[in-house]
Amino acid sequence: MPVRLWRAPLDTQKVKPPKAEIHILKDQCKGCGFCIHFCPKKVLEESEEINARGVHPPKIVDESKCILCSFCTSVCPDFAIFVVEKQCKEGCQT
Amino acid sequence: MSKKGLILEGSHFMNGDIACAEGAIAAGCRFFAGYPITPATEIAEHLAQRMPEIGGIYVQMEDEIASIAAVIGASYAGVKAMTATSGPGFSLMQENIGLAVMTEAPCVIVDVMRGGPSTGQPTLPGQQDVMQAKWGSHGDYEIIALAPSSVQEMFDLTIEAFNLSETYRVPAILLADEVVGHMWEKVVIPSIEKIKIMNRKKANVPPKAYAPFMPDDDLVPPMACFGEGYSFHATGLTHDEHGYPQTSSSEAQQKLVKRLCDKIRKNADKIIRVEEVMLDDADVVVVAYGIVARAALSAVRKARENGIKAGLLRPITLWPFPESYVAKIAKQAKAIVVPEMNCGQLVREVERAAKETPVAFLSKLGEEPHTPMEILEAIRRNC
Amino acid sequence: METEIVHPLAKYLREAMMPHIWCSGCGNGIILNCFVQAIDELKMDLNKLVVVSGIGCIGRAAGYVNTNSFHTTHGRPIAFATGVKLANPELEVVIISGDGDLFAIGGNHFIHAARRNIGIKVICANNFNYGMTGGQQGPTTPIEALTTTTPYGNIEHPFNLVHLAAASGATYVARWTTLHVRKLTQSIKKLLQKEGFGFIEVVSPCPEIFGRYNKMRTGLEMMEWFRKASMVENFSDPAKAEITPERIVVGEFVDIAKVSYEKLLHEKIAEINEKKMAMVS
Amino acid sequence: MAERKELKNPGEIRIGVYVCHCGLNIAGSVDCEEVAKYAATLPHVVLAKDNRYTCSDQGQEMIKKDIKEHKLNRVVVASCSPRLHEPTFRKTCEDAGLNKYLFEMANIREQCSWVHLHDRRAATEKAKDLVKMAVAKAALLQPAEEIEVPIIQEALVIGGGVAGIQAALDLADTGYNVYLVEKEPSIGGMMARIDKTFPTMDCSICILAPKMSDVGHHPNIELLSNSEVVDVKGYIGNFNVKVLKKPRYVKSECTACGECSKVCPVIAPNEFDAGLAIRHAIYTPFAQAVPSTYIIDMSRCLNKDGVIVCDKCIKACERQAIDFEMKPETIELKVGTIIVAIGADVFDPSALPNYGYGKYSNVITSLEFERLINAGGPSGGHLIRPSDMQIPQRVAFIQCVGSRSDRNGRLYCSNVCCMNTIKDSLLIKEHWPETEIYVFYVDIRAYGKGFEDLYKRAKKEGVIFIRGLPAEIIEDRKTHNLWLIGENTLQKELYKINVDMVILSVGLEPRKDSEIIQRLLTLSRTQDGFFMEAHPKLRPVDAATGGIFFAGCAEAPKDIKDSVTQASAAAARAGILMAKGKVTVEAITPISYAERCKACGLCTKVCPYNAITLNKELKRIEIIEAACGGCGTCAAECPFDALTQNHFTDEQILAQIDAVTEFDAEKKIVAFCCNWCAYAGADFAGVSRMQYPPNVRIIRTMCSGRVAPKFIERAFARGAAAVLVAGCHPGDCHYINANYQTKRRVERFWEKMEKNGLNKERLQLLWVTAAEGERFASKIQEMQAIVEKVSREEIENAKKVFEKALGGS
Repeated sequence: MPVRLWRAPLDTQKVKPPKAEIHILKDQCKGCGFCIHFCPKKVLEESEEINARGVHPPKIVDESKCILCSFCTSVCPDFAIFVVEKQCKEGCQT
Repeated sequence: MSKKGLILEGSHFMNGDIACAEGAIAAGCRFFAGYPITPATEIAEHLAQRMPEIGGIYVQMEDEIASIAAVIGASYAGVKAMTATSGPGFSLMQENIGLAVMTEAPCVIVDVMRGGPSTGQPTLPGQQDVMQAKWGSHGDYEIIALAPSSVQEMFDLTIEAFNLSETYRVPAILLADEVVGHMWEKVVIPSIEKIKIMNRKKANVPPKAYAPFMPDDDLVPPMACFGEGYSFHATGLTHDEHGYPQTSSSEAQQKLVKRLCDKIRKNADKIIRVEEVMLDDADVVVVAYGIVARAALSAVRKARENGIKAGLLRPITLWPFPESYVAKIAKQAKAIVVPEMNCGQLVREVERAAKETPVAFLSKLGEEPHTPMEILEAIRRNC
Repeated sequence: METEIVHPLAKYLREAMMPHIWCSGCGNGIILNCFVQAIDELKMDLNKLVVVSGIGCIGRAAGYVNTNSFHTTHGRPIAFATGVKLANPELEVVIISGDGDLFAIGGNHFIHAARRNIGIKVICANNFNYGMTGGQQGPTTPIEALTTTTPYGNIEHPFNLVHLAAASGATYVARWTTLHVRKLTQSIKKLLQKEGFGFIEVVSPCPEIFGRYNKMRTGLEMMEWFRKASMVENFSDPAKAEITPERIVVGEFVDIAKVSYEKLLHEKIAEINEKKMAMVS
Repeated sequence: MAERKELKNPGEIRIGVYVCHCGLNIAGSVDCEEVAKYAATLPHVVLAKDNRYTCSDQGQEMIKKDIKEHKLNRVVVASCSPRLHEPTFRKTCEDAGLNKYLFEMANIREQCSWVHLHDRRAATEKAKDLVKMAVAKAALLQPAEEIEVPIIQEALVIGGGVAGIQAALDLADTGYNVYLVEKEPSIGGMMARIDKTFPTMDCSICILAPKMSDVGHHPNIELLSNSEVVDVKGYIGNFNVKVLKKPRYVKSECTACGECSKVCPVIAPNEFDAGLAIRHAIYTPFAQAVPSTYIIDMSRCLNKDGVIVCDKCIKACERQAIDFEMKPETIELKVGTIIVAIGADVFDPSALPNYGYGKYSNVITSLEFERLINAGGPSGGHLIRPSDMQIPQRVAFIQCVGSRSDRNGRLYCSNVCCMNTIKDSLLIKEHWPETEIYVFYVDIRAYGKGFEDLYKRAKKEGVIFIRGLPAEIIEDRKTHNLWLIGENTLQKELYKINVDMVILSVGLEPRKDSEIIQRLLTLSRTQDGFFMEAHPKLRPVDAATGGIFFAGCAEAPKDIKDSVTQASAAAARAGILMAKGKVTVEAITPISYAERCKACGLCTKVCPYNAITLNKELKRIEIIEAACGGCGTCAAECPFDALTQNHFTDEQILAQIDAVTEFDAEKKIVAFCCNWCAYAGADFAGVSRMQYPPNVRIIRTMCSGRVAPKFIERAFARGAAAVLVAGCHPGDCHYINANYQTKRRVERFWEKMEKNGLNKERLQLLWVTAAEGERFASKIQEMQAIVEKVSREEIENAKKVFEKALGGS
C-alpha cells in the first residue's frame, strides 16, 4: 500500500551500525583505483601524495560512511587496503 | 603386503623390457606414467599389470610430455617414479627433463633406442640417442645415463638408475636398445634384502628453517615433498636456495647452474661404472656399450685365440662419461676400436679422452647389431 | 603507522615474494586475493594444499601462495598436477594458470584431465591474450581484437572455455569476472570441495597490454566493461556462453557428481589386492 | 450450433402482453390500462392485461395459466428493466413450458415512468411505443438452447488483505484450490497495520495473524506473494491468468531468524510502519508476516548489476537462503472464478496545504497514528510526537480529510474514519487519561452495531467534539505546537486552539492501480472510482462480468466487519458457480448463413474473443460458441448479411426500429444502448428520477458493437429525427474492445452523412458508464435541441440518401 515516506523514521537513532577502521597500506598500492571506484558509499578518493611506486594511493574521505562491506579489501589486487571494525568503548559516536 | 612377494625373487626367463619393469619395482618405483611406443611398450604393459598388485600407480598419459611431467609431479609428491619411451617420445620429453634437472626432481627415464631420426625404424635397434641423452634439453646441465647390455642388466641397472637419481636428485636415463629390450634371457632376481636401495635425503631441519635448494657438502640439497609439512616453492626459473625466482641475477644463475653440473662432476667417481676385460696387456682395446658390447666381447676373445692382445672396455655409465678409464688404456694401447649403432656419437668422447692414441670407428645402421666377425676384422685392421 | 598493521590475508602470502609482478589494474591480484580468501574461509590445511602454475603472468601466482607450490614449464601444470594427485590423493591440488598456458600449448592436457576426471582443480585467468610476452593473439582472443600478432584484427574464433570444459566432462564449471569477487570466492570454495576435475574461468582485465590495443587503457575501463556486459545466468547452456563485447554470461554452468579417477584407481588397487590375499590364504 | 436450425415454427404467433403498474411506480405517471388496451390492438397479440405487480406470485401464476389456456407462444411484460426481472419472467415462461427466449420485456419504469414523472400523456404514449417495439420483436423471437461451458473448479483471489484472506480461506475450506495473489511481500493488508479494531477494541493483528498463518499453511491455498496479475484471458469458468512472481532474492529455506537483517548496512523507512520505523534492505515488513520469508529490496540494496559488493547477509545466513540471482517468473493459472479484493489506498493529505502535512512534523495521519500507538511500532506503543519524542498533552483529530469534499479530495464519505477516530481517542484516554482530545468533525457517523455506544463512551471520557473543521493549522516554530483556527458551526463562533499534535483522519480512495485490474478483467467502476457491482441491491458482490466477484474496499470503503462479510459472500457466490461445475452461456451467439458467406474474414478480425476462425479450404467461417462473448460485433461487421446474433437478429432490431418510426418519426430519437453501460446508465437515470425529454426510444443491444450501420440508415430512412449510439467508455468495454468497432463505424457514418450533405449532429455517439445516469439524461436534453432544429427537408434528404436501407434484410 503506497504511502508517501517523507519523514525520518523515529527510531533511526536506535540502530548503531558498527564503525569502520580503514587501513591503507600506501606503499603497496599500485593505483588501479578499484577501491575508490567500486566503494558503494564513496568513502575513498585518490590522494595527492605519491607513494613508493609513484602512484597516488587512495585516501579516506569520510570513514564514518563506511559500512564495512569490505569490497575494497576483496577487489584490491595488491592487498593494500582492508577494513576492520573499530573496537571502542561506549558506542563510537561520531 | 610384506616386502617379500613384492618382487619376483628367483630365476626367470624374461625379456629386457619386463626385466626393466621388475627392476623398477624392486627399486621401489611406485609410479609409472607413459605412452605406448615401440620398442618400449612392454615396460608399460607389464607395469600396468604389476603396479596395482603392489599398490603402485600406473597411468597412461595423453603423450610423452605429459608422462614426464606427471613423473616429476609424482616425484615431488614423494614417490619414486619412472617413464619409458623410445626416440620420438624421448625427444618430446626433453624440455621437462630440463625441468627435472632444474628442480632436482629424482626420476628415471627409460629410452629403449630404435632407429632414427624421426619415426625411423621402430623395430630395429639403434644407439642414436646417446648424445641426446646428454645434451637433449636446452641449457647447461649434467645428467646420468646407463647402458645395459643384457636382460639381467635391464633389471640391475634400472635399480642402479633409481639409486643414483635418488642420491643426486637428478634424472637418470636408462639407455637401452631394441635388442636388449626385446631379447629373452635368464634373469636372477635376488631376495629383497640383498638388493641395495638408495632413497633421497629427507629434509632434516624444522620447516621454518628449511630452504629447498640449500645443498649439503655433497652439493645435493635434502628434499622435502608435498604434504610433509614443509611449505616451499619450486620453479623452472632460475632460483635461489629458497626456490624463489631470480630472473635477473647473474650471481644466482652462476651459483645454481654451476652446482647442478658440479654435483655430478664432483661425484663422478662414485657414479661411474665400467666393465674391463683383458685390458692389462691389451694393444687393441674395443670400447663398446649396450648390445654391441656382447659381440665385442666374443670378438676380443677370438682375437686372443688368434694371438692378438685385444681387450674390452665397456662403459656401463655413459654419462658422466668414464673419461679417466679411457685415458688410462689409451696410454698403453696402440689402438682403440669403437663400434656403435650410429654414425659416431660416443666415439667422439673416446677420441677426446684418448688424445694421440688412434681411434677406429665402426659404424652400423639399420639392421642387426655388429657381428663378432665384423668387430674382429676391425681389431685385425688396427693391430 | 598504518603500514605496521598486517593485512588479514598476509599470512597466506610469501612475504619475500611481495610485491607481485603484476601491472596496475591487472586482475591477477584479485584472483589471488579471492583464492586465499577462499582457503581462509575453508580453514584449509595448507600442508595438504599444492598450488601449481604454468607459464605466463598468472603463472607466478603459485609462488605467491605460502603453501606447497610448483611452477612448471609452459602448458604442463595439469600433467604435473596429475602426477602429484595420483601419487598422493590426500593432497588438494589446484592449478592457477592462464588461458594461453592451459588452452593453447596445454590444451591437450586440459581435455584429457577433464575426460579422466582426475581430482585436480583448475582456475584459469582469461585475459584474452599473451600478456607476459607483450600481447600476442591467443586461444581466447576475440574476433577482430587487435594484438601484436593480429595487427589487422583477429580472424581466429576464440575458445568458449566453459563450453570446452563442460564438453570434456568437468564435474564443476563456472565463469566469473574479477568484478564478481564474492561469487568468485564462493565458487572457488565450492570448487575446492568438489570430487573430480573442476574448472573456473575468471575473465580478468589486462589493461596494460590487451586493453592498450583495444581501447580500454585502464583496469577500471575493463572492469566497467565487465559490469555492463556480464549477466549472471546460473546453469544456462555453456554452448550459448560465448564471450562477446556486449555479453559475458557468468555463473555456474555445471555442478555434477562423478567419481574421480584417483578414487576409481585406488578402489581397483584395493580390489586386486583382496583377490591376491584370498588366493594366498 | 453455428449453422442455424430452421425451427419448426408452431404455426400462428400468439403473443400475450402484461402491463405492470408496479404499484404506483409505473401507474403513477403512465396510464397502464390504456397501454394494455393499445397493446391488444397490435398484430399477433391475443391477449393484453394490466396488473399491479406482474412479478408477484399471482402475476407469474397468471402468465403461466394464460400460456396454457390461450396457447401463448410469445410473452411480453412491460414493467421494470430487464436487467432486474428478465430472469424472473424467463423462468415463469419455462415453468409453463415456453422456451425462455420467446419472452421479451418493455422497460416502462426506469426508462419511462420514472423519468417522465410530470408528463402523464407523453409517458403513456412512450410506454405504448415501447410495448409496440417489444411486441414487434417478440413476433420474430426464436426459441434457442443454451450451451453449457464447464467451470474450472479453482479460484483466484487478487489481494491478500483481510477480505482476500477471508475469501481464500472460505473457498479453500469448501475444498476448492485457491491461488491468492498479493502484491506486497506479505499478506495482511491494511488490517495488519491497525492497532485496535472498533467497536470491540480487539488487537487487530492478534485476531488477523492466526488467519494469515492459516492461509500460509492451508493445503488448498497457494500463496503468491510479491506477485502481480499481469494478464487475464478467457471467460466465466475458464480464465487463463498470468501472474508475475517478482523475485524475493531469499529462498524458502529462510527460517526468518533475522540475522541477515541485523547485519544489513542499509537503512530505509519501513512502508509497513508508514515510514515511521526503519527497516533494512533485507527485511520482513513485520513480525507476523506471511510468508515469513525475508525479502531484499533491490532498489535499496548495495548490490547492483549482479555484482555482489556487500555479502554481509549471505555470510550471516546459515541456511544459505539468499540468492541474488533469483529471476522474475511468470506463472500461468487456469481458474474458474476470480475474487477481486485489492483494497484501497489512503488519501495523501499533503494535497491540503492548509493542514501543513509534510511540513509540520507534528501533523500525522490516522495511519501513522496506528503505528505510533501500536506496541510493535517504532515507539513501542508510546504515543509520542515526532518533533521531540515527547508524550503530547493536547491532541486534535481532524475528520473528513480527503472525504466528503468537492474541493479537497473525494466527494464520498470514507465510512470508517469517524469510528476509527473515536476508537483512537479512547486508546489515548486509556493510556494517558489526562490528555486533552479534540475531534473536529462535519458529522459523526456512528451508525453500526455498537458504534453509538463507543461514541457515547468517548464523550463520557471527556473527548471534546467540535463541529466544524479547522480552516488552517499554524505551527509555532519554536515549540512545534500547532494552532488550529476555524469556526464552530454549532456555536457559530471562531475557535483558535493550541495542541501538541494533530492527527488527520484520512479517507480511503481507490487503489492507484485499480484501472489495471479493471482493464484486465473488463470491469466497470463507479464515478468515485471503486468497482461497480452487477446490481447495487441484488447482486452486491458480483461483477457485471461473469465469474468475477468483489470483496472489501475494492468495491467501496468499508470496515473490517463488512469486508469480511462481503468476502464470505463473494466466496459463496464463486463457490456456487464452481459447485455447479458448468455454466450455461446465453444463447446470444452468432448465427451464420453459410450460403451467403464469402469467407472474407472481416468478422474474424473484429471478434474480441477470436471465437471465429476462417477455414480457407472450405471457404467458410467456424464459430467457437464457448469462447464467444456475445457482443454481436461480428454480425454488425458482415457486409453480406451472412452473420447475425441470436436473440438480437437483424430482423428483430429492424422491426423495433420500424415500430419506433411508424408514427411521428421526425419527432423521435432512436437510441441504441449497450446492455452493460449505456442501458444501465439509462436505468440509473431512472432510479435517480432524473427527468429528460420523453421522445427517446431505447433499443437494447448487448454491446454497442452490435449496432450495424444499416440500423442507423434504416432509422433515418424511416424519417427519424436523430439517432443515438451509446456504449461503455473506450477501455471499459465488457467485450474487451468491441466498442472500438462502434467508434470506427459511427465515425465512418458521419463522413457519409457529410458527403451527402446531411447534418451529422443528428447522429450522436455517447460513452457512458452504468453510474452516469446524469450524463445520459443531459445527452437526451442536448439531443432534444437538435431534434427541434431538424427541418422537414433535412428529414426528407436523409430518407432519400438511405432509402436503400428500407429493403428488409
